[in-house]
Amino acid sequence: MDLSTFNWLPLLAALMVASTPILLAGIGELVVEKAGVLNLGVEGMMITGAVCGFAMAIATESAVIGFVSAAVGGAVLSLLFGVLTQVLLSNQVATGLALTLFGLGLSAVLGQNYIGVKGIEISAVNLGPLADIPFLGPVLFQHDGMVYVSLLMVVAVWYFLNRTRAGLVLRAVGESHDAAHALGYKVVRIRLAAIAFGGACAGLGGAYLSLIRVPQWTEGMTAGAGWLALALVVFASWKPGRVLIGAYLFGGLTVLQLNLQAAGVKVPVELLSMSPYVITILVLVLISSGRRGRQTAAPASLGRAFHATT
Amino acid sequence: MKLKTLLTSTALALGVANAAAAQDPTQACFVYVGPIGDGGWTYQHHQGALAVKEAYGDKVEIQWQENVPEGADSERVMTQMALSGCDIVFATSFGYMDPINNVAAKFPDVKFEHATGYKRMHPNVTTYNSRFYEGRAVVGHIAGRMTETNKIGYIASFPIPEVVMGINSYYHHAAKVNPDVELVVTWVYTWFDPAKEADAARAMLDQGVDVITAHTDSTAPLAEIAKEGGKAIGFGQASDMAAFAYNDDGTPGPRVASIIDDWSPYYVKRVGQLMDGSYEQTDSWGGMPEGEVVIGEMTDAIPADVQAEAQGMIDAITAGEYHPFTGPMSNQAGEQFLAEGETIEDGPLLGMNFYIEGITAEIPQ
Amino acid sequence: MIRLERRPQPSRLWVWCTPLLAVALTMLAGGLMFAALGKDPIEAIRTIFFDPLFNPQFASYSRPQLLVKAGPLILIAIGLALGFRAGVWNIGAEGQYIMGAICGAAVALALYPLDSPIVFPAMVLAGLLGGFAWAMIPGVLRTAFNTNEILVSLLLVYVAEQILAAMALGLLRNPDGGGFPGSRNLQQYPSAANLELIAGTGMHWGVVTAFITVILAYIVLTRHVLGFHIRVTGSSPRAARFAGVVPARLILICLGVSGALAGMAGLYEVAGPAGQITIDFNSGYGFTAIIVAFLGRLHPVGILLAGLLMALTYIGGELAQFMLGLPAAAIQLFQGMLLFFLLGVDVLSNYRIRIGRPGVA
Amino acid sequence: MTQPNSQEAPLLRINALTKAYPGVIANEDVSFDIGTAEIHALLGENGAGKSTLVKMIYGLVKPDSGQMVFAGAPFAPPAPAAARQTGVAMVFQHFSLFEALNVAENVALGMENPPAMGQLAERITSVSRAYGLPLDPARRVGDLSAGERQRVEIVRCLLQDPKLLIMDEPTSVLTPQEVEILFETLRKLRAEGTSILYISHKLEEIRTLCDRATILRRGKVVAKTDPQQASASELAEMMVGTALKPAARVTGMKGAVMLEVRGLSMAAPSDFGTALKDLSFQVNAGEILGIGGVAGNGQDELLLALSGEITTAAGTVRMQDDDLSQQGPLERRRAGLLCAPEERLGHAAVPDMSLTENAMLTARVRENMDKAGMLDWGAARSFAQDVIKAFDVRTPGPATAAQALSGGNLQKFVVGREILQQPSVLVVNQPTWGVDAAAAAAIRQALLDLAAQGAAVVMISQDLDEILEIADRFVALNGGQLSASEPVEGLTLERIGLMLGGAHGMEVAQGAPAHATAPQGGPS
Repeated sequence: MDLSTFNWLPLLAALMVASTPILLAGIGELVVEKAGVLNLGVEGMMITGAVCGFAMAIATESAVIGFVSAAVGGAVLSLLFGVLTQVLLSNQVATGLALTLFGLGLSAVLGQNYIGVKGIEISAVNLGPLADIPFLGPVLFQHDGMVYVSLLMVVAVWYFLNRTRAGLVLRAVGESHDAAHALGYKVVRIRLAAIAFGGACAGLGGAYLSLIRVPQWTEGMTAGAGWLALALVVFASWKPGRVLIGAYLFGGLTVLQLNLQAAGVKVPVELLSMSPYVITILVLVLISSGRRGRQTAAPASLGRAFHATT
Repeated sequence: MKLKTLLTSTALALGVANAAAAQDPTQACFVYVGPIGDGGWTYQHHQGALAVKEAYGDKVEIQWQENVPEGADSERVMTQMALSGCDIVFATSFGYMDPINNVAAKFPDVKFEHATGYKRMHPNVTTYNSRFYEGRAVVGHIAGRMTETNKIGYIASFPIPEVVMGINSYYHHAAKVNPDVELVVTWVYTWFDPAKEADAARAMLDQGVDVITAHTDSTAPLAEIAKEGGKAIGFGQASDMAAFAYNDDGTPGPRVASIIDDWSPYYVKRVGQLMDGSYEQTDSWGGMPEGEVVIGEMTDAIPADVQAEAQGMIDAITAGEYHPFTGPMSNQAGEQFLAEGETIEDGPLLGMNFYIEGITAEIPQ
Repeated sequence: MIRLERRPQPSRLWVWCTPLLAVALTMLAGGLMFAALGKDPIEAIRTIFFDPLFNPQFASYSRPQLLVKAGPLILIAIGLALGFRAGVWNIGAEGQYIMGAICGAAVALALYPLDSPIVFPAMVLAGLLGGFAWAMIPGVLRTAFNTNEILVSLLLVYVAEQILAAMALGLLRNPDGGGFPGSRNLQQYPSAANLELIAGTGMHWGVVTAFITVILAYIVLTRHVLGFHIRVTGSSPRAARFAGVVPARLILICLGVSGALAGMAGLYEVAGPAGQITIDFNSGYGFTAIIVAFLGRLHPVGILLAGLLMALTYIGGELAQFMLGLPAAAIQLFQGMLLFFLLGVDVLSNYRIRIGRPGVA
Repeated sequence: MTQPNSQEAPLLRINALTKAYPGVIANEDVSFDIGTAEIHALLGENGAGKSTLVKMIYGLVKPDSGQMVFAGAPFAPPAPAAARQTGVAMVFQHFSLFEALNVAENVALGMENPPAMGQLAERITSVSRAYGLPLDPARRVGDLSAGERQRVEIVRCLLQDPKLLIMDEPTSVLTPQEVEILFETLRKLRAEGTSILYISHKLEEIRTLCDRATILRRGKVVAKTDPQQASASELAEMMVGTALKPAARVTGMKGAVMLEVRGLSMAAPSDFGTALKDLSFQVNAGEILGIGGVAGNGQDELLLALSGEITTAAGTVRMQDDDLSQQGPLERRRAGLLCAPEERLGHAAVPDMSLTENAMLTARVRENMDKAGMLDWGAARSFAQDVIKAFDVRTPGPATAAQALSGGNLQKFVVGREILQQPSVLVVNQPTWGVDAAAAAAIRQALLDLAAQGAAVVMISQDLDEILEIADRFVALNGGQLSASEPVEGLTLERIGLMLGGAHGMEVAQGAPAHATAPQGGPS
């Protein structure tokens, strides 16, 4: 079989769906890192969101309540990390890893009664005539609501960071917590808020898996998506627009290799599976070796503990 | 249901036989590679373990441990089980092969049973497996008859003989009833990653595949197929996945049948033998005749004639009249490896590392 | 209002007391969780913390197993701690562990079935170099391009996992294995096997190396100029430069040593307890070791104890699972709690808790 | 030019403020008034409690007791935002700026209700021009010079039309000409009715600028005075508590050339650094060379190039016959070239390490503290003890962490650590920065003594008074370039100002009094 019969159109549509979990988690982690906090526990928060969302959606038969619960669940878990790192000043790398371990365990305990339960049905948003546009219709306008929510989230985060005062304050905290403190900004509170937002987004990403993408609850179902989301933020060099591009690229690579296989094209699966990581490393090298690259990219206080001295 | 009657009757029979011998309860221990909550492989083994408990009640104690990594950890877990007084240890993953033989050497009085392996280095090691390819033959037949696009899909985990024989069996029986059928194999390189399984199903659907079977454990592919609104079908894998048999409105859902790994008969039998003293080292490869491979309920999505054909095949296999690998069969190069009417030996089948004629893809290296 | 006040220097008393406090808190919170799951909390705690050490039925077996489990954790954590102390964040030890195992096993499989005393040393060297080389990737990128080593080393774990899968299915697959994935079992190749040195003790070369590394690391950190430079660099990089440290060289040394130790740990594991290269040969030692390093306060002796404690919760957790029917997830949750408490109470060694009127508005 | 303001109610009345930290009372019963349209000096040594006091006024710290009244109303700001809303603005000593953000964003962060970015940029441009402090609102702060960064802080304050402007040591980063322009700006503000609380320990500045002065010592108000009536030495005595005798200068014999720097060029080590361009100078035995300049003109870079932390082209740094240009810090120490950097905590010393360990940090090679890499901690401890004793470092002992010492004591330790190693050449950068007067005097005396013993001393300093006090020759470092050297004797401040490059792109405030004679728009 050759590529001429390859059906590209659905690939693009599938790519948007496949990318949504890491896009949601990635945009949340971007805000966290912009505030100067490195939370490596994305995987743990995602899976906790996945189980909270699934359980509540089953209980209430409402996808909206499911997603809201997932966001709350992720945020609450992330605040555990927040209190440890911001109030008790623990190391962020170790605490983030512990959060992943904790979240995986917690979700499995919470999810014991939901194994094998079928998820609720969630249909695509009716966008009327838009959905009937040739080519663009099926690719862009026949998805479930969360796909659009994730896109809105990217725009909102961009607007928040670049156009609002609160966003400016958040970036300032991430750049220099000491200076922000001197100006009277509540560094710890702002960071806790950012961490909670990141947790909520990760929870939404996880719930997208358990409610729409898969949809079911199984232990360990995030299968490393949280780590990919972390790579994504770096790949995006901390810019919301690039998170979108990166998520679609990473998601696209997975979908593409499966589609190529399905189309009978022989592909080096292992190479493609490792390619998001290799590409991210290359991007990292490029942005860090570029002139001034380092300053414009990573928030200057990223990962550093803050303690007000006076 | 058949299964239940089987269980109760066995239980009654054995219960009576052992009533006198019962002193200390027999301890049956299970080592699982994944979480019980995987809804597939480990879940089914655990169902088997629970069946043992149900069958023998107070006369057995079951213990288990989930998420046991292969290698050193499993060796330790099995040793601790033996030390804690387990009489029989079932290790349910291929990767436990060397560890179980190591532990068996140290505890000659404890029986060790290894699923899907082939090494029996000590008299107290037994291996057992299921002839899943029998189930693949049945669903392959259904796939060949029901595909409208003439493209059928197989979500494959890793390129190992177990999977390759499943692919061959599936394709062989589809092509037998539909020579135009084309097989699409997608390797996901995982046993369990719901999102990726869903993506793989989506990719195949997008490329025109309308019947999909999976060699991975989650229900994600079925959920994905459901989105096609009846234009494509799939099969339950490992467990029945009955939740996908019918939609909420009662119409047939994406899962039209399923291949169930039912370990209960084997586990109940072996524990029973241990208790009544008839236990022996074996190399068991059970299938439909033993009730270890069960085709779950066929829904009305399958036309009656196809259902009847499928049931016929099930009956033939169960009766031992039909072997899914019966010649003439050739490899991709066109070389015949089974002559007309010849059935394959277990040895070559267990080491199968080639596709049969008609499959256009290649096995990844 | 409670607030924190930085101590001019860490409190020695609390440095030793906090781990005990954390364990006590974990027992409390974990006990509540076990009770909520319908298990006897006291029995569960006893099974996790005491049975592996004192249960007459298992202890003679599980005590040595503590060493087997703790050995690689300690070995990796020591290397990581050297780097962490210098502010070099290698969190990709899992990848280096995998690469060490692959390289070491590859040497053994290439020499198979050569019977010679050089086989095992050659494997150790290959494992060491494999881990070293994998760690040099973030090292060189950091020194040449200033690329963040946290992220590169982490990303390389996933690349290494893919390589591992490819090796288990391809190049290193056992030709006599009937097409199943996985290499030959090195335990059955006497020249290559890393067996118990003294039967029944759990001591294999990896554990021996781990102990030697603890002692060496202690000497290096307290008595040797390299350790001094590592500590200075971690505390204030500019002062280190002023003292004559060449930062690039130190980064490469730290990453190299931690990679080499992780690689050796991988090799000892593949040649010993694990036996063979399989698709999912790695079981998270590289990540757990990061936690062990922090629990041990980045101090060699602390790491030794933390590694043993971690191994205890693993083995005790296994016992609790099959003795009491606790789900694996509950054990994972319990370990997560332990880590959180350990990380949380650490604040007491660096800060005083003041209760009183707020000083900061 | 005293302003007639005392008869009116004060703008800010501070009444019996007390603030205690564990082990130290930062402010005790502090009371004074700041009048409307008054420049009020708050004078005191490091550690006298000035910072704590202004933090209380700015809402960063809450007093333990006492009250404030602002414009007739009780004033107890819970946070800086509240203080800003009331009309208090502050220019920080250590800049509260964000390097990665641009000027407009930085300004917005310090304002309560900033206008939209576009509008704000316009206002920044107009206000900065009106006060002679030109700024481009779109530039990244990280790319600005120290003087320009201060302008950002001042403009940020001015945009809020403050009633009270607090300035914490504002001139330490300015050339004399820039200082003069700043003063014009402040006087203009006073004329417009703004009060200014001016914190400094520089007596001459206070005497020329301020209307009234409150002097703090050890947390208490020790005097209130009219600075224009008091002499500098009177003010100093009130501030320090005792009369300090000036350093005793023994002009010894100048010996041979010890250190020769020839054609030294170096790229900026960081984005925010300064490149060094073709520097050449010599220092003789027994001589102190003062290198003056405003912060951010290459001082740190020069120290890095001399200490060996950054190596330069062959032949650029020579000690007698040895070319040290390509050698690292260890080799240079062995050769007798020792350095004491400006930043005590984090560069000259490791904050959380003991004095013993900090002794090991730089004295290892010359004091034989290791054998084949194995460290001799006993030797380090006794060396640290020697330093503590010889330089009167107030500390419980060598096991104390460096960060637990006061600035002055740690600086004595750092300088003493190098001097006790008997250097042939000692390079110090800002040897008395942020140090109390007694410690500063001791350090200056030690440097003089070292020179008298025949060592060559290079003293990089932004404190021109200090250079005039102890240096033999003076060179100005400006934009990474060195002026020709001139003997200190007979040098005037104005001449030095010109050597330092005049004012960096500053304009005299419009409508400023005619006596502003500073040259405009010197090379920047």
